[in-house]
Amino acid sequence: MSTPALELKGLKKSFGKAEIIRGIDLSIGKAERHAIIGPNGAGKSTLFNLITARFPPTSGTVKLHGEDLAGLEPYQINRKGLSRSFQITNIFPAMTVFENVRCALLWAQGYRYSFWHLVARSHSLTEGAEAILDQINLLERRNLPAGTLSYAEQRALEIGITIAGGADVIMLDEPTAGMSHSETDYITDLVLKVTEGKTLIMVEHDMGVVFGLADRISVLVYGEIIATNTPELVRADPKVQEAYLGAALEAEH
Amino acid sequence: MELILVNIIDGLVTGLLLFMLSAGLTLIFSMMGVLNFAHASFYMLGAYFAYQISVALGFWMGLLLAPLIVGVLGAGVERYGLRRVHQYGHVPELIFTFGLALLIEELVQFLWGKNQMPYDVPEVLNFTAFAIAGNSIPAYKIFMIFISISIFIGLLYVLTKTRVGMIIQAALSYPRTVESLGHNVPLIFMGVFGVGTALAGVAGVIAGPVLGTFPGMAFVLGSIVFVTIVIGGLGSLWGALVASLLIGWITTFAKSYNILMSDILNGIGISTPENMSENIFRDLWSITSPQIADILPYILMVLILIFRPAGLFGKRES
Amino acid sequence: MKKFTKLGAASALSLIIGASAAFAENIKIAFIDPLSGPFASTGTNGSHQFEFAADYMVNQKGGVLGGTNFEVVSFDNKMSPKESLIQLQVAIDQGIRYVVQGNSSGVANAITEAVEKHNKRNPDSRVLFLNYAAVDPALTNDKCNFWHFRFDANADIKMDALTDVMAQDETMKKVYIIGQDYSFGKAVAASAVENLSAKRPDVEIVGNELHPIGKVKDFTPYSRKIVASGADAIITGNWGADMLGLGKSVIENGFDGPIYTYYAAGSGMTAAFGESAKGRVRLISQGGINPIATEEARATYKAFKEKYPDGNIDQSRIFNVIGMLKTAIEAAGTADDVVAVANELEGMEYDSMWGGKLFMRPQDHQLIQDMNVGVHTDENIEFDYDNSGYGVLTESTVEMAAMDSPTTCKMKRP
Amino acid sequence: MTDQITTDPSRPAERMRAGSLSLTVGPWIIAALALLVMPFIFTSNSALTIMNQMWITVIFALAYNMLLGQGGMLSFGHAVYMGLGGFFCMHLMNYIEDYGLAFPLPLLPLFGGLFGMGFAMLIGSFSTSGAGTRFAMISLGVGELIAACSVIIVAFFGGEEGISGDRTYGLPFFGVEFLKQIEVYYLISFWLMLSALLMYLFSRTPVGRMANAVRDNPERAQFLGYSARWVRFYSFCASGFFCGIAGGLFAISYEILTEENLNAASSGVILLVTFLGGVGFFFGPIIGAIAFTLLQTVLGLQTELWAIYVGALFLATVMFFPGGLAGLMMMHVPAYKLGKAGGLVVPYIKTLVPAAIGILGICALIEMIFHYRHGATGDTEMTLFWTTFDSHSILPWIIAAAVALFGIGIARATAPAMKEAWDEANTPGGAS
Repeated sequence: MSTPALELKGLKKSFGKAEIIRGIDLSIGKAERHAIIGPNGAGKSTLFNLITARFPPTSGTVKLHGEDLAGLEPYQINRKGLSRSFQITNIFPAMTVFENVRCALLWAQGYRYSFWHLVARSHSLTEGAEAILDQINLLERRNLPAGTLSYAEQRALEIGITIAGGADVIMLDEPTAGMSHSETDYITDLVLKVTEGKTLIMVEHDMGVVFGLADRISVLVYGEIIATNTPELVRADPKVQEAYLGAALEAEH
Repeated sequence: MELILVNIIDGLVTGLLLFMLSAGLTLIFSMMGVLNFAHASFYMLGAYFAYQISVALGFWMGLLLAPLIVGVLGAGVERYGLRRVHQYGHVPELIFTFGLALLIEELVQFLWGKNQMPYDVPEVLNFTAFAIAGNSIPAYKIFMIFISISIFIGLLYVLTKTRVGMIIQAALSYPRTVESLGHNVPLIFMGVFGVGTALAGVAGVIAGPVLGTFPGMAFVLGSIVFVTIVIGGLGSLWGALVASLLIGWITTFAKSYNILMSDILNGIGISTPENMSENIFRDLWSITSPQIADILPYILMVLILIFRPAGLFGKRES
Repeated sequence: MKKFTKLGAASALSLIIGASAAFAENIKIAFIDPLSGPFASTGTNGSHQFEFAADYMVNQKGGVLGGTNFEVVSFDNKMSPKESLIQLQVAIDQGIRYVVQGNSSGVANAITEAVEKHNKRNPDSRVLFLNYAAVDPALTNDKCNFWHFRFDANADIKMDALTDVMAQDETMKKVYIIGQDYSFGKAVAASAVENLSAKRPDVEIVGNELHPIGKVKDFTPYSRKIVASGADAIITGNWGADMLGLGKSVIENGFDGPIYTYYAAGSGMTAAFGESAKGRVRLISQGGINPIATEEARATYKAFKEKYPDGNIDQSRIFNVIGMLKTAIEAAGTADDVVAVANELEGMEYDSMWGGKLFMRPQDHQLIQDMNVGVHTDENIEFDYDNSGYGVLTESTVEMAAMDSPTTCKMKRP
Repeated sequence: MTDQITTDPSRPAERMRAGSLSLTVGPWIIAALALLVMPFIFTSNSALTIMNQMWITVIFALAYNMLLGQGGMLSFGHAVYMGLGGFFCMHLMNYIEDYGLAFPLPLLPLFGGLFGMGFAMLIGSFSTSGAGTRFAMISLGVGELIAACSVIIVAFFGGEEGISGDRTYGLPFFGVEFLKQIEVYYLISFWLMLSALLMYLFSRTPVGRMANAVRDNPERAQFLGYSARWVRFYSFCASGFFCGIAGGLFAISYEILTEENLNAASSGVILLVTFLGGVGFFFGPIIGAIAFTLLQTVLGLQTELWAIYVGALFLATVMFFPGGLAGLMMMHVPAYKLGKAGGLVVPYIKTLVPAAIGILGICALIEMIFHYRHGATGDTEMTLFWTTFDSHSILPWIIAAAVALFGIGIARATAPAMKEAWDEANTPGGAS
């Protein structure tokens, strides 16, 4: 078996006395679409933040393509090919839609901290950004300040920014939170389209989205993973039924 | 030895005076995020109002009325000025207070002229309380210590033992939560701003007679107040107290004892260069501690920000 | 109040040009000193004294050169060297050939250098710089030039005279020197040490230190040190709030000797010192006010008080500046050729209404005059300061102080 | 006022449209021509001096705005970088004079820039790790320390007299020795154009774009592969460089540098200048610098009370037009694009002219109170607006008060109409 795209071993996180993540082992293969579900307060977002070094873990390791990420800053992790979105929309609201995407392309295209290139002169930047905008259907909005977009459009933009850098491991934190049905479908299709051939890890509440997208699902309850399996088997798992899924499924139907 | 005791008392007076300014500022700062540049201007207004009142009604009425007037003015500034600017963000707020400081200084000059005011210690307190080895401690200093400590105790009581205090404390840490709990946060802001400026006013009233009542008095104190609250940690009353006393003592002792830079440099093993007049570091060698006493707090602040960004007692990173 | 004339003109820059074409009937004197900001009180008072002196001594007496009037034009330099240079340029463009300035040696230094460069580069519009109060010795030594004339005694001369008087006090055994940490404060300290050790080798200097200028909030720690050192007298060059703060603080904290100083009168300071400093603060100055030197001076002072009831003649040398300039212009027969006027000023002897003879030393353009040491008191005061009842009473006089003092000036004449 | 216009001044959205990044050369050519022609209109030396001061302030303010407007970093001690660059240039100038070095003067500011940048690198290495209060307070502390050093370290700063030199000892530059103000003027203008252009281009480079991104959302920028700290550091160094250039030009123009160039007041002024002009637009600081220099120099010539007016103006700006003067101008772009700007002219005249008259009336009252209180006894005559009158008689007071009330009254009465016209002008469609 080849090196997993992302591998977590014994990951723990405590805030003061409260242990939020209580020892997580998880391995996610290349090009796998993996969903993490669980009731509110289970620690899903915290898990995301641990992986991307927004918080340092109390103990345990995170490996990306077999490489330990301990001690790296978020931007260094990003440069290694891991990109994420946020639960609360996290874009550059004052900049235009086009610029939001273009900024996401800069590092990937090797501009680094250049002060001798003019961004407007670079065809690859402009074309790259337009291609992304085309993918997320925001080409017509390109010159509007991102903050003036509708909520669904902002979420789409966030996904666009997340994938723009060409990272091969994409982490999406509740991409469809707070959306109507039609908007959810739009985002689901979008996620399917843009993560083609990439490793996807997502936290999601909407079971429709989860079962439509994921190859495998992990169920996180009180800081522990109680099951990791294909959607069908997870759905059938009595432990999951008991802890979480039953109620959620009932609510959905 | 006696001199040390005298210096401790003097440093205490300086520190407590600074505390009266920084207590109000730290409350305002941590609650509203406003770097109130005009805070020391309210201190100046306190002194001028008290002088004007003392001419007609005597010192004690000045002590009573001037802080009230300053507090009302401060609340007015918050209500009609800052609140409007608040929506634009922190930088405009800061510029607002900056401009306000400028304007207050000009207005004071316009109204009272540019000379120092003959605002003096009241006759009742104009005697020597006691003397230590020839150094007299004026009764007025004891009075200043007494006033500042009672204010600190009062403030501590209000903040920890009353409902209003609880709300303010909560608002310090979680302003949005408090708002969503249905408290009238704008009113709390206005109140805190008013009380904070009134405290600065009290400081002005009691400091005016000893430190001088002149248009430059705000500028002299201006930024050192920020330094105090940053060192103490934003939003921490205890931090403000400790930092104020620390600064009071550091500056007092640095001024009282001639510590020479050349001694320090020699002490750490660098020998004095032979030909001093040609040496480009000659000025560094001749520095003495009284020379740099008043910039020591700034050095302390920069070091604290580098190594402990939350300040001595702060919980939030500034 | 000429400066209000042009408020609200349409275009700001064109205004300056308009002003440059103004009629040239009067001999204009540019007064460049702070009129706003923390030092404005000194500047405003100085400008009043200049305006009054020009009016009273020249214009009301028929003017110069057969009827030409003096006109003092005030420029606010906000105590900033940069602003001073801008205002100097504006003044020159307005056709002004005489510049007076006094507050801050830093500004004086900037102006004297700028005037020298300007006169070198623009021989057609040369100007003279009449310095009435900046006392940095360098201005008439290493940095001297032909265009600069100093009407105040420099810091060294003042200290020389002050220590002459101090030396007579046999009970004085220990002296503490304290000053502001900048060129003037350092010059005062160095000069005090030099003079005292020459005149009274038995006197011990128990302290010699500098404090940051304009930044000290509370002088108590310094006072403690002074009291603890057992000093019998203090020498300081402090001015403004630093003087008042230091003076009040040492007295309050138990010091009971005299404080010898330069600038501790007028501009609200006399009033603020009041009773507490009576007989304690001694200052060096020139011009006899109490007792008044001449009847002419008495009449002048009274006329001034009538016009400015809240003002003081705390810089009587301003009247000397106007008087000597008038004499020089009359003698040169022109006000436009400043070289001729400067040549007349050089070496001029002039009888001041404030007492004594004045001599503009040609080697360095330093005015030599009588120096007085006075005491802050309310007894025998005819002309008080700040309407406080307190004033400065002359106690002793050093005639033609430092007449033969050396100078390092190498004057280059055009 | 519509939403998108009264927005937070640090919002650059309207300013740097990604799509329209192609360099528009028009404004630059106009600016260059204006710089060339100005000395022919304003010929006096004092006008040249004031213009020199203005252009130096423009460079300084633009450099400051690289931090404040573009990078979201509030500095309270920025005069230090300009001052140090200037002091270094001054020493260099004296070195040229003393050792007869063959060095053309026009290159001097470059070295000031490098020195400013060097110092910025030193301070930036620890101050740029945060943008908020931490950065601001470190800048305040460093600013105070350097200002205090200026009187202590006499060898470099020359104490309170500062250090001075003579600019004319450099290698003649194509026969120009910089004896005359006009020659200095063109030298400064050249550096102004060059610096402004470079700063403009900097904002369009990857690191310049990321400075905006980091300002708006440092965390998001981190997850795009950029270290917020390094982006701030580069902006900070670039800002230090251009500040140093301004310092070098100051050294050439005034031939003296003093403690004033480093102190807190100068740092405060540049903050006010930049804000007055508007931090949200590249050209904002330019307008601010011009307006402020005129206010300070020309108003200062007219009245001792200039600082009161300037203070009041700042408060009014910050309260009512947080976008600054540039924001005020750019407010009208939407109406102009809709072709309705013309409809605003008449309502504007109806409201703003009486308001201006009313304000002048208030100013007259202030001046009269001041004269009444502080003027000499017997000197009851004062001159205001080309009219000489007796400030102790009642008539002028009545006139001034009436003018003030009348002006403000009319302005208040016509204000709703202006508001209406404004709303109409900003509504798309309808008759234009």
